Amino acid sequence: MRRQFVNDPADLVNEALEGFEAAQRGRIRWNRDPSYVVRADSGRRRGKVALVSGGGSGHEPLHVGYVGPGMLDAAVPGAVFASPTAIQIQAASRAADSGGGVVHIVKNYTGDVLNFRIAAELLEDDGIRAEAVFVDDDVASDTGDGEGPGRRGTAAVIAVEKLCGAAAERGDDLDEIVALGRRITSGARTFSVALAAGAHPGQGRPSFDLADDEIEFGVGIHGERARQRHPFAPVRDLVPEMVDRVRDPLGLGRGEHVIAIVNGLGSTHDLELYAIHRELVQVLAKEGIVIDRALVGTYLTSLDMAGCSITLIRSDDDLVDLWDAPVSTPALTW
Amino acid sequence: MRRQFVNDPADLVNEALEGFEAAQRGRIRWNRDPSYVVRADSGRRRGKVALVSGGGSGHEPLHVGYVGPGMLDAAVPGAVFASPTAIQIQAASRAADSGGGVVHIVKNYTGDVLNFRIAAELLEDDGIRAEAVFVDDDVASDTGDGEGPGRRGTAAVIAVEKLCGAAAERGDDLDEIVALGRRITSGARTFSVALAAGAHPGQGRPSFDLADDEIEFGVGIHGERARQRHPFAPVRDLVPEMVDRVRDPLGLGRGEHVIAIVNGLGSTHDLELYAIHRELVQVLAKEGIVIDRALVGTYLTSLDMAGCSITLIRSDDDLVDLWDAPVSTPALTW
Amino acid sequence: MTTGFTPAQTSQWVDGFIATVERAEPELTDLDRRSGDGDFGTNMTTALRRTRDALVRNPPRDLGDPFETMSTTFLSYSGGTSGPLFGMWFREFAKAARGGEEFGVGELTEATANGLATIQRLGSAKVGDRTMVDAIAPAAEALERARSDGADLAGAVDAALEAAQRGAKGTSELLGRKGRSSYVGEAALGAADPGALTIALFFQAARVVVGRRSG
Amino acid sequence: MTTGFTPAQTSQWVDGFIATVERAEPELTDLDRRSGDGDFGTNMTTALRRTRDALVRNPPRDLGDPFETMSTTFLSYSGGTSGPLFGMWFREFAKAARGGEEFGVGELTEATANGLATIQRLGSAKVGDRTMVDAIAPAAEALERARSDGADLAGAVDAALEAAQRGAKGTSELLGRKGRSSYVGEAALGAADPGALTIALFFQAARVVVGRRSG
Ligand SMILES: Nc1ncnc2c1ncn2[C@@H]1O[C@H](COP(=O)(O)OP(=O)(O)O)[C@@H](O)[C@H]1O
Ligand SMILES: Nc1ncnc2c1ncn2[C@@H]1O[C@H](COP(=O)(O)OP(=O)(O)O)[C@@H](O)[C@H]1O
Ligand SMILES: [Mg+2]
Ligand SMILES: [Mg+2]
Ligand SMILES: [Mg+2]
Ligand SMILES: [Mg+2]
Repeated sequence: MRRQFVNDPADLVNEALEGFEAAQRGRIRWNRDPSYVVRADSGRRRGKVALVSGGGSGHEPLHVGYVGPGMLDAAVPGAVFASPTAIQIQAASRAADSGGGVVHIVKNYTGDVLNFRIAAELLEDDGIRAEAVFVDDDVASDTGDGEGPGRRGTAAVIAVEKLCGAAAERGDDLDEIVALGRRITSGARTFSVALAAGAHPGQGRPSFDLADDEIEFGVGIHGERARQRHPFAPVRDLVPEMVDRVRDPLGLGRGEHVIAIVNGLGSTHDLELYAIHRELVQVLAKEGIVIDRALVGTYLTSLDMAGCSITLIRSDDDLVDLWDAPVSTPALTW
Repeated sequence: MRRQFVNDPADLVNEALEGFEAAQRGRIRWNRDPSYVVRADSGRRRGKVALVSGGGSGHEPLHVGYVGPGMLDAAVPGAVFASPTAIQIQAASRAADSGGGVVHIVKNYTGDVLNFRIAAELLEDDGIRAEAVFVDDDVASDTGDGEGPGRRGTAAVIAVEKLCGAAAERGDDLDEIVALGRRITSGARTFSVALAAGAHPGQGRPSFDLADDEIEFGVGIHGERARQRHPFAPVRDLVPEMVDRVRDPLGLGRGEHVIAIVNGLGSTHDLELYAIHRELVQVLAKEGIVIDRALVGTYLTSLDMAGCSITLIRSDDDLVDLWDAPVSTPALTW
Repeated sequence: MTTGFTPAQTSQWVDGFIATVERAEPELTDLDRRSGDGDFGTNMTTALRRTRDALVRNPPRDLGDPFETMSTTFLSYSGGTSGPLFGMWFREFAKAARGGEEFGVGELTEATANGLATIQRLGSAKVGDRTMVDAIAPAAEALERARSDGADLAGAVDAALEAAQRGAKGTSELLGRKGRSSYVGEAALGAADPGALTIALFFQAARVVVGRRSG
Repeated sequence: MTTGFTPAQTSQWVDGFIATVERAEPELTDLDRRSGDGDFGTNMTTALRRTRDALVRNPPRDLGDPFETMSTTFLSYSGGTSGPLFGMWFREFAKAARGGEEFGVGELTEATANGLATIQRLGSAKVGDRTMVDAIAPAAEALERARSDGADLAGAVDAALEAAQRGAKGTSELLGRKGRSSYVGEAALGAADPGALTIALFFQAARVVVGRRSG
């Protein structure tokens, strides 16, 4: 039986957002209804393209933790693992817009895609241009047949938000940022594994059970099981296999450069994440792939899942500059 | 059965430190033997007092995540939940010293106290002055009789490292920083609770079991059980009780100011931590206690324990200035 | 002969739709249980209850207000796939009605055609994919025909209702190709698509209002 | 009559100590199991094995080097409470010996007295608290007495050994007041404190060297 620190689980997201706003001391404003989180200084710099992302809650610090200078202008949280509504997205986009239009950064899930698309149509009537970057980096959901909802979106969205955020700060226009976001996405792939599923707030059981000697291999971030199970193995065996999955579809070869994200999916400890990163460094070094930049930590969760993902993003000098540009948000600052 | 992403559990700490160093891209250097982590630019500013902390591993991001400008100059990691040795501490302190002497920030546990004290004696022979600030904020371990090892050290150490780090940056001398650290500590208390214990790397079972309807009330950060169990309760009931425990020994009254830390002990989700912070804000508002600054997140862990702690630190204008001063470390930056 | 719904009547239409769907909730939920995840009825009634509340708080003043309110409520509060699609469906009715005096055959035909286009653009379902499109598309065709035939309002509504009902019933023989029913395959055969049925209930509510006036 | 340990003899003393403790490991571990957490023997032998390795890699050149090496190894690698305390204990022997030609009664007395002071400063255990102090304190007293009585090296070592052994044995009747044995209370009665016994083994190793030479 898993338990959480909650009152009524149905109130958790709103109570958390209220606490989140209080902790940010005025740097960020939470609008309760429709619910969205926005930079307190948003709209100040006329003409800056606004970046808005969102999706189900339960993935914190994603997305609300990435609102701030150098990254998102607004984030739109849905219920746990459920898309925000089009009206929330529309309201957040209106609040974030400074006249330069809005870029929606959307993880590729049916509900999110639908609601962000609708919001864009509503915004058109408001005279605000909104264009979407759909992030679909999860190789485990690649059916290869072009049918169905396509690859899911996962940790690459952090890089898209960071890099496009930096581009918006430096004054890139809407079309440039959308093109950048799509370029990053097309060069990004992620593979996720889990040792234990997370448990929904208020629910006693994790969303699936796993035998002691199994790893969920290619897991999703909403409690979806993977298509494959893998025998439990030390990270020195696991990481090379994960790297294979992401490197092959990208066609990464010797001498090429990447930005790497080693992400914990909830309850995986920093000690483990850093040990995984060590393996990643060794595997890529052996293959002659250069890590330009790395982010190692808990940046996108699936509640308290014990799991991790490895993301590789094809990199170049422009992306490295954007990566290094200052960012100042609750969950990512440099 | 709990499992982790590891190779040989005995190698985990060193492998993690290697990965950690790689991810920091030269801002931080890990010395393998004796093991310590040090700012790459340490020793550059002659005369700056060096801040060194350390303790058992398994509490990450504490302490290695707090090495950097505005906070620690070096951190000394022991094995999981075991003190670093005196020789490690001596070596780290030598590497960190810039001629201004060294302040040791030490959580109050027998092993840590012993080894840091010994290190200070060894350093004396090296001609380096080292003074310790022992942090003992955990009210649950207060026997009140002045006997035994005294109150344990826990999350207040983050504030001591941050605030003393800022004081060192602005040029305070060793005696001033030690006095500051002791002043912060004497005005700081923490209370911790857990819904589930963490599991040692490679060990199948958490360090204790808990019935579904129980909360470990006053838990330690090394898998020690609490002296009390508490019936499972919503955070609206739990938080006021936790606040009572920390406020009473501090004698905090209406109109007084605090810095608050709401800390996750491992697998507690940000949604929960922010919901807890919301309750804290409400309780303190009702009592007329002013929160000058708040830190809400996972800053000191006990492996993957499902738990949280609330720390209150008596605050004033000087502490707020030091709190707001820039800090740039892997785990805390603003 | 009626020429169009008055503002009072668009209100009655929406009120009637809400009541009908609430009565059908258990049946709709059951159908979604057989072909999806069983939350269709809840998704609908949650949003519709909020529509009712909103209409009480801000009584409609314009011909299009009842549709507008319903659209916003669905777009604001509905979680499922059908919710935002219905929100955009009602929005086309609001647009066609906005500022007008009467909601006639022309407006009805236009709203239905635009609703179909919007839902297909957003959800990319084709006829035969076992979705609400299987009710909307025949209704849109029937309305185009009624309009070019010069049918009166009652005749046009009757034609749309009949076509939507036929389309909705027909979904029980279809294999799902969009939405959750695409995951359950043959298991859904024999059960109609709840989204398509709800479209038919929408035209049925219109029929009741038209009948009431002409009767 | 011997005046002091030569550099070769301090080496023999340390080597002998390592061997004795390794032989006694099961017994020491068992005693720690009865009064603590059962890791005493491992804590000792891990550090002592590293001392042996370090002495092979860097053979002692100075009278104090064997103690110095053992001190550093204990301070570098031992996890338990006893490890760093022993590290500081050996360090006083290294300090007293450093640079000298012989380790005589004066040095022995001084090192033991300083070791006692250091261990009490660091661990704040008093005589009777059931720790290594219960072996060190009587040894220190015995050495003071031997020195003022003008005893020779063998006599002084004998006196220290006898006092340490008596103190160590006596701990089996004491209730723990420092370290882990303070948690187990009466359960430890009848078992001697392993830290105190190890101090006795240290003097016993000295006795063997002195005996060998004088014998
Ligand atoms: N792509 C689509 N286009 C149009 N209608 C769809 C589509 N996908 C699903 N639907 C409709 O949505 C209904 C299911 O709605 P609902 O239960 O609210 O959504 P969910 O499947 O997300 O639980 C189906 O009966 C179908 O009519
Ligand atoms: N405060 C103290 N001062 C001196 N010696 C102590 C003290 N606490 C413990 N000891 C000694 O340490 C020994 C236990 O060592 P060890 O097993 O390595 O430590 P731990 O109790 O941490 O496992 C005891 O037998 C006792 O002689
Ligand atoms: Mg459904
Ligand atoms: Mg659903
Ligand atoms: Mg022991
Ligand atoms: Mg021990």
